[in-house]
Amino acid sequence: MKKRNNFLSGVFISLCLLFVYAPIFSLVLFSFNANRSLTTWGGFSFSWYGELFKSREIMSAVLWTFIIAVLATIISVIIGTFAAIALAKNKRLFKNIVLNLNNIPIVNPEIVTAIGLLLLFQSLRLQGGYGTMLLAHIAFCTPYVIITVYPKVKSLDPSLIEAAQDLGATPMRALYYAVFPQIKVAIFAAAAIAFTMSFDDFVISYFTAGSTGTNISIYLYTLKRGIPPTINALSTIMIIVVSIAVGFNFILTRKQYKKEIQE
Amino acid sequence: MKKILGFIVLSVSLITLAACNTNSLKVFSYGDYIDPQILRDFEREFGMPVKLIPFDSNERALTKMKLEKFDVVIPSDYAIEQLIKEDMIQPIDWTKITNLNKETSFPLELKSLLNDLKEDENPLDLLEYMVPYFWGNMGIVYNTEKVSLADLEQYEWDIFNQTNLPAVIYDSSRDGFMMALKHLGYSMNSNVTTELTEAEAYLTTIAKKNNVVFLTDEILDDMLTTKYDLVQAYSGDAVYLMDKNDKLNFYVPEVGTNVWVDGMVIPKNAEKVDLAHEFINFISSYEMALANTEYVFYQSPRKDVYEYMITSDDYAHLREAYQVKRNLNDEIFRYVPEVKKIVDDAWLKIITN
Amino acid sequence: MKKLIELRNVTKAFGENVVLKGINLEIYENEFVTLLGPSGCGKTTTLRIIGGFVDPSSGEVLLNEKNILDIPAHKRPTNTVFQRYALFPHLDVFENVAFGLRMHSNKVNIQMQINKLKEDYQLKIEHAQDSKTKKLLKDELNNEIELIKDPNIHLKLKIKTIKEKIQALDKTSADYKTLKENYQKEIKTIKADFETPKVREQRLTDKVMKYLAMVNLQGYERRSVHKLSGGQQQRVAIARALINEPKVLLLDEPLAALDLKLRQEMQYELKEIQRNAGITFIFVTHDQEEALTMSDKIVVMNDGEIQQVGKPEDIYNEPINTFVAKFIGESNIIEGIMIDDYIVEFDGVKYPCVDYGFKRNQDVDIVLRPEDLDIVPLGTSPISGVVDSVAFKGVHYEIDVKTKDRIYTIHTTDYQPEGKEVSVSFEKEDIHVMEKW
Amino acid sequence: MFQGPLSIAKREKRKIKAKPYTFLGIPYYVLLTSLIVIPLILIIFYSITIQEQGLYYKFTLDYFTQFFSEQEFVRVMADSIILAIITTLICLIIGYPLAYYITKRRPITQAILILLITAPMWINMLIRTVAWKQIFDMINPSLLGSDFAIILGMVYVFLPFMVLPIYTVLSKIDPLLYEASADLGGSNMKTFRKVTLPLSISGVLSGITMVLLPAATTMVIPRYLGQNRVLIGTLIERKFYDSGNWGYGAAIAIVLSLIIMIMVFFTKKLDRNKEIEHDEKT
Repeated sequence: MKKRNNFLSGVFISLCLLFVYAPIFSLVLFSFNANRSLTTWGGFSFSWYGELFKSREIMSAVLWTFIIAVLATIISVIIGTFAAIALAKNKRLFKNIVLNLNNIPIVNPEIVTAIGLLLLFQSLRLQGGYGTMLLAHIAFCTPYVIITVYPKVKSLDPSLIEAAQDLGATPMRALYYAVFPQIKVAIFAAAAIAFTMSFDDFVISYFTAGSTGTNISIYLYTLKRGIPPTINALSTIMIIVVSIAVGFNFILTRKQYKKEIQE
Repeated sequence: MKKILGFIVLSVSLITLAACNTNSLKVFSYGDYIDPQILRDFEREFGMPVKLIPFDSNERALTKMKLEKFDVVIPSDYAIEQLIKEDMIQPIDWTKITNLNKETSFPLELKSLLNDLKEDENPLDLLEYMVPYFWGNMGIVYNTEKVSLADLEQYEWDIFNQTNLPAVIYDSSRDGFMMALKHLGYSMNSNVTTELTEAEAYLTTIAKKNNVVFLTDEILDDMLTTKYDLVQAYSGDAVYLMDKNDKLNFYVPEVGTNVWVDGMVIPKNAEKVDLAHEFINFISSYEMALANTEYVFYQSPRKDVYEYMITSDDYAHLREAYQVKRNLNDEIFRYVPEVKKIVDDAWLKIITN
Repeated sequence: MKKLIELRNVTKAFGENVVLKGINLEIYENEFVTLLGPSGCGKTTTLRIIGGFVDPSSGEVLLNEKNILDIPAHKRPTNTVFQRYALFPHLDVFENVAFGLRMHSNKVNIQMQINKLKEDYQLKIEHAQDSKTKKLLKDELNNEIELIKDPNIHLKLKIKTIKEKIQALDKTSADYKTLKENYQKEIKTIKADFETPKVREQRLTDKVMKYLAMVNLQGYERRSVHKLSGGQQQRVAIARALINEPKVLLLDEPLAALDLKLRQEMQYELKEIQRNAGITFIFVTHDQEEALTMSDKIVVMNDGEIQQVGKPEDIYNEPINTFVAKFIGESNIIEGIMIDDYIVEFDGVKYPCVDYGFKRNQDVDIVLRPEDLDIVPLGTSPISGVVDSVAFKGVHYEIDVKTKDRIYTIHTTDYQPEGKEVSVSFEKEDIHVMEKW
Repeated sequence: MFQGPLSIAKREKRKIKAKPYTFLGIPYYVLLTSLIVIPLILIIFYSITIQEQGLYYKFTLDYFTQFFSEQEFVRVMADSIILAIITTLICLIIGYPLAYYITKRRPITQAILILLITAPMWINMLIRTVAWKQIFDMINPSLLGSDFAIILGMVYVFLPFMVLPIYTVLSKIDPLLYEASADLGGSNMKTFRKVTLPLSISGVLSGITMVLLPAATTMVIPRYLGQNRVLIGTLIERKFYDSGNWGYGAAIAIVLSLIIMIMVFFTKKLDRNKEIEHDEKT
């Protein structure tokens, strides 16, 4: 009985994975297509990869997407983590107000956040560009950092900070040596969420980047002649990078798992 | 900790640097509307990087021009008219455009169009403010295997209403209403409410048909596989598609259509006015104009290039689309703000039907 | 004994909630002081004010006659054992204990040490009589600072002189080579004494091991702290707090989470540790037995006020009011009237007593400790009643005797059956008279 | 009264000396005010005012009345929300069993599977959508533009948002609970209904929110898989950029936001009810 269940659930999981990976497989396949078509096979070729690296627009869009994502992640993680620590020590009323406001961008459709920021930047006469785009990304990433890190901070024993200070650590060093190691996992999770959201964002970037800011999403959305196979090549490279990261992560997880079993 | 901080400081300063980097010629144009090689050549010759910033519609370009500074902008005729009216662009110094002669360099059809405009009851001298970049008209790209020329000649624009074949109407309020107004026998610059209402009703009936969708640039991809049999399209797009798919041909309805010209203009707040003129002059030379036309597929305003394109055997299969015939009722779009708002609102309702 | 800490009129309010209503307290060197009281009495707040975790609303806290309120927690010479130990879960036993040392051995702290040294010397220099000693002190200070900045400075100087000697050697002399080799050997031995990170780490390890041994935790250094039992965690917390060699160790109900047997063992051990370490312990508890067993001095607190300060025996035997009497041990508390010096009346009977100094006919409370009462045959004493309940408590029986006026609780080793009619007797020294509270 | 757990609980609430840390929140409070609260106020402001001569603004509800009188737009709003609800339900139907079956695997397999399911999120959303367009082009181009294509695309893109929170909650359920339930004679089905489902409801609800929200407002998927179909996100965008009618765009955004918030509020309420029930049981 149990075996059959296991088999059936295996089939289900496999089908889901097939659903998830079929389009990705097609993306990869057609990145090696010799002709421009994304639907008919014209022979094997690496030519789109050459094109990709020659295209200044795509490379700059990729680079900027990456820079913005990295910066937005770092800044929002720092701001959010510090805020989570401060919030845990604040009065309940204040805390509740802040946490509710923090939820606005989370329960609001992205497009509403986007036009809100657009209106803000325009009324401040801020010229749209990578600066406004970065601000916008920080604005929508930080709330996610807070909701990821805050519960962890709240669950900490408040006397840990006191203990560290008591043993001679300055308040900042107490944070660094006694608190951060314990919320590290939550901080990494928050960073991963922030990075993914920023890296993948379209709507908010589209509205706030002005006409000088371009990331991958905006580049693709405003492409005139459909999506060229260079994008498939780009995706393939991204998939390879992600796979390496995932593989690395997997090895780490396995090591940790083995260690836990041994203990 | 320190490393991270250092990285942040570095990146932030990088960003501000990039944001403040004004030392480039900023060209604002439709996406994919310039041969990038020309920009590289210009950079090499003048030692100044060119930053190409794409827009996806004239309306958006105008909104953004109010917020940001560009050196050269390439909008369409009616948008240029608006820019002139709103005092946002400066006159062209033709003495610096040595590669073109205002009087003799343009093909007859384009010249007459611009002259008509000058002599209109609401006169407009576009050449004072812009240097033509590309021009063309709007027509119907059709699948020669499914649609006969006879049908097109019989129904003209109404073919979209008559047929049940998969069809595409260009998703732009202006071009949609142009088609309707021309079919109904009115001016496409009409500001008569009854005429506009009639056009809206006509378009709504078409929009309710299941075979009609509203697209813009997607057709450039979709029509490679002849996904639709009838497509309302600009001549340049038609050239591109006919070049890639030999099932296709181009027909310009004789009841009249939109003849358009896109031009290079220099905003009043441009920072590099001289270099902007140099750029315009550079791109207007015979070699560059030819290269650009061959890359973008739109028709050049240079008489010599234009004639080469419609006589060369290499492009014989594209002649229908390359040749900009002028029919009696052809018009150029004018800037009529009060109509634009009505038409825009109506258009959103039509396409969401 | 020297006075170490003094609290002067310390008050604390959290919003509207007044927690401390003016605490005055003196604590001496090497004292084991217990703050005893029910929860919410302000004892923990008092401790946290001393530790620097809470600022008082008003009042002063003096350490060696100097106000320390402006000194943040991490610079105070106090260390704390927290109620639930607050061990760092991400560090093992060794690193937990080493935490304080590591915090004190780094650049920031070097600067702090220098500043402190400067302050100390500033005072000495100001007090110095003549300019000669002043100069001497200044040189001394500079030397000390150099030493803190570079602990190897003296050794380096030595090497320098040896090198100079090598330079000065006559290269043509016959024994040049052997002499040079000898000098180089000397340099090597000196270098071996250099304080390198490795040496420092070794010193740190030795010290940690010493303190782990002190709390009987040898062999546990690489254990993760959540794999320890409650008692072991407790010891880690103590070792961790002691390793910084504080002047005062603050203990916030450290035994509350342990089971009875372990608690009793730890009481004994704590007292041992305090004696060996020779430092002041301030111990917070609500458990009167703990307080009585361990303390040199008990401070009984209630409702933000100190009720009584004294040796355990005094507090037990001479409670100053009914609160203390009730809180410390079990008692029979009876309302009475002080007729005159040495005569007290309750339940309509006058008894001789040892108390005096009250007003005539003043209303008072009388405490009779259960172990001071005896059950005697019926009629041999003025108080008679019926045995109401009997409970065996191990060493003694707890017997309630119901008289017409009240129920007396009596601890006695003699068994009495329920329902038996008996009398209750006591000596005049057993009557403790207190002002009404 | 003098001892026991009460005193410990009380002590936890005591205020600790917090001053050195509270200032850490300042950058965030600045961010919260300037980049979250003020933009929201601006949207509201734009939606209820009309500019008259220079800097003079007049209060108006015209944008709202106009929106509700234009049935085409109301229908676009309704369509968007219905499509989003269908997408959410399908995501739930696929995502719940998927998350549940994953938790039944060995921990290491669980980690791999979750990684596999979330990894595509790192590939640009537009690219993933375009990949589906390519597949439709290959298999049956006539499906493009249909509700089916749009829903499929949305399910594809947003499925991980459903799986992740459910998985997180399910994986935290103490296996002892399953054993206890089996011990008490609960069948598999009964255990699932009485133990797993109630405990996982919070994950389900956050999954629903995380799918519903982006699905209702996506601009990308209807563009590529819906043949430029105008759904509510695109409508707002067009009102902003093509018509330059910011007030109208802001008004639509507010209506949309309110509808979504009401939906989220009710799902949250469902959650709270469940929690109370749960608390009472334990």
